[in-house]
Order: sequence, then structure tokens, then C-alpha cells
Amino acid sequence: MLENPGWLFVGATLLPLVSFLLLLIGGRHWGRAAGWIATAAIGAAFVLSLIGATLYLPYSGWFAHHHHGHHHSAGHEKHEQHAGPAQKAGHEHDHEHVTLAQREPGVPPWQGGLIWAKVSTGEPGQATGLRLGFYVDGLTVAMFVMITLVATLIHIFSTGYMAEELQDEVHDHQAHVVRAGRYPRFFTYMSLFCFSMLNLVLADNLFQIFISWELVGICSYLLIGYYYERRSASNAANKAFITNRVGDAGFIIGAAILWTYCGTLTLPDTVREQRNAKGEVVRVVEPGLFSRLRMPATDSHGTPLPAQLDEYIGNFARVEPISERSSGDAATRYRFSSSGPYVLLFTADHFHGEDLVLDDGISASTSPSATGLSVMPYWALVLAGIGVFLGCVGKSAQFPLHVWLPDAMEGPTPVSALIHAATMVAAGVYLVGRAFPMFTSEVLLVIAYVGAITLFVAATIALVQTDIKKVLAYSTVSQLGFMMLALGVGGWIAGLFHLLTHAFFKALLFLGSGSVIHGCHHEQDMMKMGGLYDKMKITALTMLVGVLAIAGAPLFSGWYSKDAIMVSALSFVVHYPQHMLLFLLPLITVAMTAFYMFRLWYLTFTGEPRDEHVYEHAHESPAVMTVPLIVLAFFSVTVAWGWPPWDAHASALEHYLDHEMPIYLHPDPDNRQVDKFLAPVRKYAEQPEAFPNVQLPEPHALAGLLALLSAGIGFLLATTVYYWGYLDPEGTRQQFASVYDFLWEKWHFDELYRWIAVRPALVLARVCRWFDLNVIDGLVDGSARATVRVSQWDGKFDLGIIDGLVNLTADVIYAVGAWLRNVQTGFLRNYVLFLALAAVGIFALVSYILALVG
Amino acid sequence: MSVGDILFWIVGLMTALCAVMVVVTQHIVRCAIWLLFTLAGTAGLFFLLGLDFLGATQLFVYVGGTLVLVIFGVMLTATGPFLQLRAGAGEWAIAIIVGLLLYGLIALSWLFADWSKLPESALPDDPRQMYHTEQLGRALLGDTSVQPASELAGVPGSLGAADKASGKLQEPPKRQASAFLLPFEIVSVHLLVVLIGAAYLARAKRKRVVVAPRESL
Amino acid sequence: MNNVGLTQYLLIGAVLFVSGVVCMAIKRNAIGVLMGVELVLNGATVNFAAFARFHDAFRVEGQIFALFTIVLAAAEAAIALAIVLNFYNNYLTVDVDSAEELRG
Amino acid sequence: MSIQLIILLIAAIVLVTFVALSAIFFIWLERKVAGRIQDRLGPTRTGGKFGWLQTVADGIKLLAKEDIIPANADQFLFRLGPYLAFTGSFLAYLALPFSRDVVALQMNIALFFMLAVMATEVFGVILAGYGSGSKWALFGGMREAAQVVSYEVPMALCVLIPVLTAGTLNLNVISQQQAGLFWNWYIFHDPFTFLAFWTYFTCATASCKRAPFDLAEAESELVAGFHTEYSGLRWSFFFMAEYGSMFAVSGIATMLFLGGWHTGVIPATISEWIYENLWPVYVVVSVLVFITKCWILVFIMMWVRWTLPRLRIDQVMTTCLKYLLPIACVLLLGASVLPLVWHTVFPGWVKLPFRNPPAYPAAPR
Repeated sequence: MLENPGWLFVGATLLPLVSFLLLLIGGRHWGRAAGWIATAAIGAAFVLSLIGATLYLPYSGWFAHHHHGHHHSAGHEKHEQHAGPAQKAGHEHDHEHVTLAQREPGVPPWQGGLIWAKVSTGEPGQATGLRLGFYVDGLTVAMFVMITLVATLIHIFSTGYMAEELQDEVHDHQAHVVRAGRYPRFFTYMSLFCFSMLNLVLADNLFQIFISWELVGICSYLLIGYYYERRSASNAANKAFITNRVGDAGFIIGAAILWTYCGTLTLPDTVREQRNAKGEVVRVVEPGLFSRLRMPATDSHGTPLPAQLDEYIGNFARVEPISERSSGDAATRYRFSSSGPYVLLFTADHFHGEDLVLDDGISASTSPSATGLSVMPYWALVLAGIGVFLGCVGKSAQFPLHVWLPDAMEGPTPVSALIHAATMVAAGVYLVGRAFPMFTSEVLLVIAYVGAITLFVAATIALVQTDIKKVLAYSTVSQLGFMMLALGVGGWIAGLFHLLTHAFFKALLFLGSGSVIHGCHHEQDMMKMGGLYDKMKITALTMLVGVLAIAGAPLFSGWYSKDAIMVSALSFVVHYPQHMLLFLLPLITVAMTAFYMFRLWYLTFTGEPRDEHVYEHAHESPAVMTVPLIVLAFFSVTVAWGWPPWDAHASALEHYLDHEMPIYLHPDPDNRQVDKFLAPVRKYAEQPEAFPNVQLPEPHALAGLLALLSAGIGFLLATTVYYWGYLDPEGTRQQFASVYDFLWEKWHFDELYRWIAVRPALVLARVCRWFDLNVIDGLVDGSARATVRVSQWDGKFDLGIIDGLVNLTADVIYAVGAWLRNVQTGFLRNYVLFLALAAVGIFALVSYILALVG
Repeated sequence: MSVGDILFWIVGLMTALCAVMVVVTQHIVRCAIWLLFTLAGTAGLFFLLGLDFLGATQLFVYVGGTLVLVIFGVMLTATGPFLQLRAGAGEWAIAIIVGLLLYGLIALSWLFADWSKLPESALPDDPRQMYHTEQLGRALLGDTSVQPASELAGVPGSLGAADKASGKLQEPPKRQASAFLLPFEIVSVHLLVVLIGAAYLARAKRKRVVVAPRESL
Repeated sequence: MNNVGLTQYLLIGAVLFVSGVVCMAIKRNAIGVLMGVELVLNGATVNFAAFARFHDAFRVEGQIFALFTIVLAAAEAAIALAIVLNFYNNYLTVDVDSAEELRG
Repeated sequence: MSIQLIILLIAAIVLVTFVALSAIFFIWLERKVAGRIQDRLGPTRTGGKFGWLQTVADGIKLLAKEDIIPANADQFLFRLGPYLAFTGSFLAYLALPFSRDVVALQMNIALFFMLAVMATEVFGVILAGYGSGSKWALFGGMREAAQVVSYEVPMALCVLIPVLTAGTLNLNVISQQQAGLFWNWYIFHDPFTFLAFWTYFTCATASCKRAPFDLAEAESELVAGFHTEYSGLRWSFFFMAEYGSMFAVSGIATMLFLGGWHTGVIPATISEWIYENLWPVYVVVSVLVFITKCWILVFIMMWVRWTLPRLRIDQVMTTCLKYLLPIACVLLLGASVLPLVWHTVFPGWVKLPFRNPPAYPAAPR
């Protein structure tokens, strides 16, 4: 098994599934044991992923760099370790017996899988099918460790938090019902949730991801609606589900487009085992989406592509048809042009570099008929990208579809923690990161702007929320916005880095709030709390750690990741000044983040208790809940540390990710495949000295400084208002009543949607109903009446003629029978006589026949 | 015309006559007596054929058992009017005609039958040299070696008999010999069933007298 | 037919058989019918015995079938009598013509 | 064939005479026994001191009696009855060997034949009972029918037990197997045969309707049972039949259990020698021995009759169906299992002589 340690992760994925099945079958009788089973499963998964990670590290080249000291000089060994997928594809065909391990020293080919639905379109490069496979690279490993660790802690926490569900009668004070406890059911769902998320991370193709995607969706539905007796809970569940459907529609449209044009949904290159002509098993590299969409550096025979194509290598090879004949026709000849309406797809198994260039006076042109390559419209590619991103928007609650996340707070707090920290919302960001190479520049801009808007809007709303969990929810939305923004501006590392760190401190915060709520007997309104510090010290302190981390206080994990984001944004803005907002909005939001987080902490733990009742009954939570808090707190501080810790850019995790970056983002001079749109950004971010004409200080220093500054402002503001009490929040509220209401109403998003989505839907429904009642039913009734008429006639015919015949037959038979009755005298002796007669007859007959015969 | 033949003619005609008497007699009890003579006569025929065991069985089971039962039944049910239940003359006529027809056909077929198709056999003059019960018993117990092969096999015999020297089984005979163990068992089980069935059918239907409980004082 | 052989015995058997059939046909007394049955069976037995004697092939089979016939006849008689008694209990008569529910 | 027939005829005549004489003797004996048991003398006058000729006188009287047939009797059946009864009991003697190969009809299945024939005796009684047209007689006949038919079953079973041991139905052979000293007799062969003997004897007594099983002629209830209406010669035929069958069943018992015509004191070798060299002596002696044994059994029957009270009919049936029948079954089972078990359980112990039947039959001499 260990010659392909990817199976470790498969195992880690399947463990929760097993526990899910177990609990599904017998869980309801096991009570507390159910919790332990689920926890054990996910814990074991964590252990497995840890082993897998340790096995992976040697591959990642991160050690090498780490001993190397400063990370800039790591660039050189980087790129040969990171020969791109297309190159892999290229190298494959001339020497086929090369084993996976030899093939790629840098990236571990920890992959495997099978095609469970064979789909053969017959065209070259499209003879693939729906795949069930796994592909483990650095990102997967990191996600696995993070998810399993956080999930394990949350499970442990839940065993304490959900304890009251163990009793036979649970009084639901919000739904005013008495119901049976659902402790095992909770863990059943949790296990399924974990399985889905892990499978999502493990998958190597969009379709499998989509399946897990939907599984995650249904799990969130089940868990948010866990207290389904409460109307609000069931509504929230529906809202989450439906909102996600919108996104998923986009997702599947995008996937469909890709499938149609590229003939595969597999993201990375996969290796198939085939029998060649000699009948021996050889490994063939099946080019994945990326290496089909982006032009490789070499053709499929390993010879480098001609120099005229340099500007297209590693990018989408846009072409325009030369001849005016019907475009898209295979025989058409195309000319490369940076604004061409088509994209060349490298789906062919074999193509020669020189075929791409025809020296008939045209700079560079090709005809698919010659190369066996195919083309797809550029707009379709953009649409696909936006579609997939729409899916991510839905899952990670980005700007238009963010409304479901706050309502999702109706679920039990550990669920919120899991959704917000490790699983669901992370999925969106993860997918953007995973599918990054397939996004065109337009899509990236969309991502960036969506992220920017989201983070700003969510932060503003978070400012005024009083429900402790709602605040955290909006903070999550805003943080996700940060990540999206980072990814959009090419800060691939920054986005995922923040995803990882955020997972820890957000889990910490949620569990902390959960502990508070638990301690206050399900009181969630911060206005009723206050002064809880001396009641629950551990919770308070650990939450303080979380607050500091999210606010981006130095030496806390949030600091490093947020810095990275700001750097990416800054360098992007420097290169594309027209998108200045993409830096300003996050900058302001950092301040707001610090503000509302500290507001939350002050309101909860400091000052005078504002509700005696709550205060008296408040108590510290049991160890099962506090221990995870402490563990998470520890990680929230140290997860991003590197050496030296005070260097914001020495974070080990960041550099680890640095080595997992897609090839197209490496700004090295000799990397031909670099992305033309983002390369300068990355380059500037990493080697500002290469841009002498930019009149700005070194971006890291500048971005870090500004971020810290604004965070400090936010912190001071919060402290003055809610701790020292110099400013009276009430007064402020009256002053800016309109703004306050606007924020309190969450920018009226719900009303908006009610107007533009719900109401029209209802109206439409009414129209349909009317249509149904009058037209459809009218038709149906009409046909029914017609049928009645016809059948009346038919009936007459039936009665008259058919039955007439039948009855006639019957009567005849009856008559015959009545006549034959006389034979049946019922006298035993007559029967005997008949028997004897028959015997005589037969006897005579037989003897007569025999006589005839001879 | 040997003594045996004379005896045969005497016994045989007596039997036939008694059989006819059974038919023509109206009085049921006398019918029974004629039947008794018929059966006894049949037994006599068997003895003449040298089938002592068969004859004895006929006497023991039929005459001594079955017929007693029949007469028992007669006496149980023979109250005045039923002694003389007459059939109509028409029925008589039809029955007799049919009977004669049947007999004629059978007799003709017997007379014109050609038995040469049956395997030839040298029959010893004294029939009693030919059979003894041991053979019969062995055959009933399924020993396929005792009997010559025949068409009228009851159940196909399992295998040829084992020769004593080497415990090897010999080749089964060409024409499958018959073993009667299975029919024997079936018949015995059948008898048991009949026993129970008869007991069930003939049991007297008694009315159960329900004694009303006396109410306590 | 000076010399007695198979045929003579078969003829006697035939007499028994036919008279049994006729007996069944014309006896109105249930037990009379039963006697007819016995006669028929005897006819068959005689045939078996005759074959057993006069043909080597049936030496054993003939006897054994005759034995089975006798035994089964006994069984049949027992059942038949039981039926007759039941019949008598129900109808207070043994006239088989009074049992005619099966008349068409 | 014809010679055999002639032998048969002679034997028949001899046997008839024998049965008649023995009947006469038994009637006399019965009277004496009854008298002695009832502390009387019995017949003393007729024909000397012991009233030898008493029965003869009775016979003459019977012959002289008027032959009465009741008015509402069924003539035919009424006449038929006694003859049937006598025929039944008499035919049994055909197969009963009085000594080695001294038998009217050499039969392979003599025993079975005897039982079968005696089974037909009951018809006489039944017909008599029915034909007399009197309810006493009818009752008697019915009882007889019921009793005999039921007692035949355990009797046959008991008979089977020594047959199992002997392995043949041929009385000649069976008795020959018990030659020699008396422990060769089958009654002493094994516990089952020992018990079987007594069971058989009980059933036999019942089957020839002797007291305490003489329900067919229960003076106290039915005037004289089935022969209420009879008189004269027909009546005496019934008696001949009864005594005849008594002797016959005793004969069977002797043959099966009591070593047949063997004295039981002369070793087999000696008797064989006698048989080889002076056959007439052997025959005479053995016939006498046999008859004596039978007479003793008959005497025992009388003894029982005059000692025990009569049972009720239901008691009779109970005795048969609830006691004798199960006992007989158990004995039969045991007797059939014993030879299988014996040699395996007691290897090298006393070898029970489980014989195989000799090749059939020793040609008649």
C-alpha cells in the first residue's frame, strides 16, 4: 500500500463513511457510544492524514528550502521540481515504461482511481469517462490535516455540548415542544459531513467533487435543520439548501461546458495503465483539464514549442479563424491572436510543435485538422469559469449568495463551527484554489471583486449584530471574502494560507461561543451577557486568543495570512491601478474586523453583567469542551509560525504552500509557462527590486504596516467604546440611526431577494396554478368528457353485440350442459355401468384396430 | 385328464358359479355366503396352482379378516327392508347385457391370445418343487438375485448380487430384475393409514352433554 | 381344452371379474357393491396367480402382485365399510341410490 | 400325483375318525374334570366304573333327536352353519404333522395354512347365529365375530415368534429343530418365546371360544349363544368343531413351543438312530408323545374353564386389544432384535441356536 501512500488518505476518507454507516444502522440504540464511534473514526482519520503528511514532506522540497534559509533563493530548485502537468504529458509518450516515481521527483504522483462510467465520444483525447479517483498533492495534504484535526476537536467538543440530547425527553424552549433526544443522529450527520468534505478534497475530477459538493450541501441541510421543530431552523435549512442550489446550478453548467469541449473533468494529469501493441502494460498519461486548456511548453514529443508562441505558452492559446468559413469547423485554419474568439485545446495524444506554426507569411497559425487539436469558444471558457466560481460563491457564501450563512447559526454550535471553519465554506475557497489554472483573467477579476464586496458588506453588517453567533457568522463571510479576493488577485498562496489559519481560529471562536452559550443556557444575545470573564476564564482567554488571531495581531496566525493577502492585493493594485478598490476595501475591513471582534469579546466577558439571571446561572463548561478550546487556541497561535516568528514572511506553512503553487504562477525568468496576467503581480510581490520604475516602498513592509495600522485603529475604537466606555454606543446608534438600521437589516438583502426572487416566484407559481387549473385541467376534463362519450357508445356496443355473442355462446353451452345433466344420474351403479360400457367400447375398438393392423 | 385337472374343473366351476350366485342373490347375507365360497374357491385355485402361501393368505386375510368385516357390516346395517333391495328389471337387463359383452370380449381375447411372446420356461410337473416362501420373502425384502428377470418389474432392482468371494458387485442382469422392498414398505404404510382412516370414519358421533354449573348458595 | 393351462385359469378369473362388475352395477345395497369390488379384485388376483404359475418370468412377481392385491383389498374393505357405516349413520339406510347429491 | 391324492384321501378318513373320537373322549374328559373340580364324581355309571361310554350314549341320543328348524330361521344358513364350523376346524388337521413326515399334506407353510383355515371356522358360528333368527343367537354370533377377529391378531403375532427363531413355517422342520433334550424346545429358547407361549395359549383359548372367553355361548346371558336353536346332530357338529379346534391349537402350541413329537428326554442322536433303523417304533412313540402333549394342553384348557369365571364382552375386548396385542408386539420386536444383538453383546458366550431353514423339503417318505 505504501508504494502509493495516497491510499492512506483514501482510508482517512472512508473511515467517517464507515462510522456513518454503523451509526445509520444501529446508532439510535447506542447513546453516548455513538458519539465516541464518530469521534474515534475522525480521530483515526486525523492520525492517518498525519502519517500521510509526514510521508509527503520529503517530496514537497520544503525541507530543502527550509534549510536553505531565505525563501527567495528557493525559486531555482522550485521550477524543475514543478515541471507543469503539460510537460509531464509531453514526456510521457517517448519513454512509456518510466515509473511514476521516476517521472516526477518533485510532485508525488499519489493518485489512483477508476473510470466507473465509460464515455467514449470517439474523438481523440476524449475517450474518457466519469472517474472515481484521488489525487494527493501538497494542498490536499494540508487540507486533510486541517480538516481532520479541527473536525476531531469539534467532535470531542460536541460529545460534551450535545450531552443533553442523551435524555429521553428534551425540552426545546424555542419550539416549545418536548421531543426525544437525537444524540446519535447528530453524530451520524457529522460523520457523513466529514466524509463528504474529505472526499471533496481528495477528488481528482470535477464530477466527483460535485458529488461530494452535493453531499456537503445535504449534510448542512440536515444539521442546520437539526432542531427542525423550530420554524426558524427549518427555514434556515431550506434557505441554505436553496441558495446553494443556485450556486450548484452554475457549477454543473460550468462542468458541462468543460466536459463538452475538453472531454474530461479530471483536473490534474492522471496515469492510465494500458496494453500497448506488444501487449505489455504501459502507463499512459491522460492529460487533465489544466494541461488541455493551457498551452504546454513542449509538444507531445518533448520538443519545445517554437519561440513565436512564447506569449501563449502556459496561457489559453487564443486563436481567430483566418478563412471566413463557418468558424469552429475542424478544417478551418486559425491564427493566434491575444484577443481571438477561440481557445485552442490540447486534447490530442500526439501533436507536433511545428504543426502549430505554418510559415505561409502568417506569424503563427494552425489548423486543427493538421494537429488533431480542437478549439472552444473563449466566451464558453469564461462562462465555465464563472459557473464553477458561482458554485464556490454558493458554498462559501460570497456576496450575492451570502445570506444563508448567518441563518445557518440555527444549527447546533459545533455544526456552525464545522461549517464555518473546516468543511462547507472552506470547500468553495478550496475549489477556487484547486481549479485555479482554468480561470481566465476575466473570471479572476470577478472573483476578486466578489470577494472584495463580500468582505466589506459582511464586515459592516457584523458591526452591529448583537447575537454572538451572528457576529461570528458575518466575520466568517468577511474572512472568506478575504480569501476569495486573495485568490482573485493571484494570491493563491495567501488565499489558501488564510483558509488554513482561519480554520483554526474560527473553529476556536465558534467553539468558544458555543461554550459561552452552553454556559448561559442557550442565551445568544450579547446584550444579555457581560462580565462573564470571572465565570468562565478558560473560555474567555481562549476566545481572546481567537479574537487576536482574527484581528491580525502580530505573532498570531491571522497576522501572517492576512499580511500575505494584503501583499497580494497591494501588488495587484500596483500593476492594475484601475482596480484600486481591491486594496482599499480590505484595508478598511481589517479595521472593522478588529473592531467587531473586540466588541464581541468586551460585550461578552467584560463590564457589568447586563442580565442577572443569565449571569447567575453561567458556569464554565466541562473539560471535554474546554480542552479542545485550549488545543485550538494553541494552534491558532502557532500554526503559521516559522523561523524567525517575528518575520511576517517566514511562515513555514506559507512556504510549504509556496511549493504547491500551480506552475503558471511561478514568476521565475526561465519558467515559460508563467501566466501573463498574474505573473507580474507575483513577480512584484516576490522580487520588487525587479520593478525599478515603481515608486513604492517594498510591498511587504507597506502592506503589513497598513494592515497593522488599521487593525490597531479598529482595536482602539472598540476598546474606547466598549471597554473604557468613553463613547456611548447608544448615542452613536441614535446619531446614525438610518445607517444603523440599514446595517441591522443586513443591507436589506433578504428584502431584496424577497422582492426579486421570492415574490416573483410566488406570482409565477400563482400564474402556473391558474394555468394548471384552467388550461391543463380544462384539457384533461375535456378529454375525460370525450372519453365518457366514447365509452358510452362503446358500452352500448359492448352490451349489445359483444355480450350478445358471449351470452349466446353461454346459453348454447348451458343448454347442452342441461341436456348432459341427465347422464349424471348420481347413481353409483350407473357410473359403474358406464365404466363397463366404456371398457367394452375401448376393448372392442382396440381389438378391431389390431385386427385391421394384422 | 389328470386328477389335478379334475380338481381344477370342480373348484374352478364352483368358484365361477358362486361368483354368479353373488350377483343374482337378492338377500344380502346370502350374498356374503356366496362371496365366502367364491373366495374360498379362489384360495383352492391357488392351492391347485401350488401357490400355498398365496392361498393361505387369501384364506387368512380375505376370508378370515375381510369377509368377517363385511358380514359384520351386513349385520350392523341389515335391518329388515335393506335385506332385499332389488334393482329394476331394466337395470338387470342392461347390466347382464353389458356383463356378457365384457366377458365375451375378455374371453375372446384370452382365447386368441398368443403367449409365445412370453419367455419360454420349463415348468416342473410338481408345482411345489417350484416355489417356496423363502424366495417370496427374499423378493419382498428386495433381494434382486432370487427372481428371474421380467417385464413386470415392480421397482428397478438396485444392483446385481455381490459374489461372496470378492465383495465386488456383479454386473446387473441385462433385463432389470425387480425388487419389492419399496412396494412392500409402501403397502405397510398404506395399511397403517387405512387403519387410522377407518377408525376415524367409523367412530361413533357422540353428543357431549354439558352439565350446567350449579350456582353456589 | 383337454389340458388345463393358463387360459382356463384366466377364463375363471374373467368370470369373477365380470360378475364383480355386474354386481357393482346392480346391487343397491352399499355392502353389495363392496362385495362386487372384492370379486373384481379376486379376478385380478387369479390372473396374477395363473401367470405366476404358468410363466417362469412372473414366478415371483405374479405372487407378489397377488399378495399386494389381497392386502390392498383388505385395506379397501376396511375403509369401504367405515364409509358404509358413516353412510348408514347419516342416511339411516344402505341404499346407495339414496346418495345422489351428485346428480347433475 | 394321483398316489398323493389317494394318500390324501386315506389321511382324511383317518383324521375324521380321529377328530370324532377325540371329541368323544374330550366330552367325557370334560365332564370328569368338571366333576372333579366341582368336587363331584362326574359320569360314573355308563360303561363301567368311569362312565367310559357316557359320550357314546349321548351321541346316540343326539342322533335320535328330532331335527328342529325354527320357523323364522333362514333354512339355508341354518343348515350351513355347523358344517362350515366343522370344516374349518377339520381342515386344519390336513397340515398338522403327528410325527416326522407323518402328515396328510406336506406343506411348506403348514403353520400359516392351519391358522388361515381355522380363521374360517368363525363363519359357521356367525351364520348359525344369524340364521337361527333368534336374538340370543344373533348376539352370540356377533360376539363371536368380534372376539375371534380381534384375537386372531395377537395369536398370529405370538406364532410368529418361534417362527422367527426357526426360520421356517414348515411344522415338520420346526419340530425337527427341537429334537433332543427338552432344553432344545423353543419355549426355553429365550425369554421372548417363553412369554410368547403363554400369550399364545391365552389367545388360542379365546379363539376357540373356551371359557373364560366363551362369550358366544354365555348360558347366563344368552341362553346358549349361537347354538341356542340347534339340536341333534348339527349341535354335535359344533361340539366336534370346538374340540377339534382345541386340539388343533394345542397341536400348534406343541409344535412351536413344546418340541413337537419329541420326548425331550431322549438325545437327538438316539432318536435319529431309531428313526433310521426302526422307523415304525419311532412313529408310534412319537405320535403318542405328540398326542399326549396336546391332550395335556387341552386338559389345561378345561381346567381353566372350570376354574375361572367368565369375563364380560367389554373385558374380553379390553384384554385383547389393550393387553395381549401390545404384549405380543413387544415380544415380537424383542424376538426379532435379540438375535441381532446377542452375538455382538455376548461374544463367545452361550451360542443361541438361531438356525437357518434347511433346504426345502425333505421328500415325503
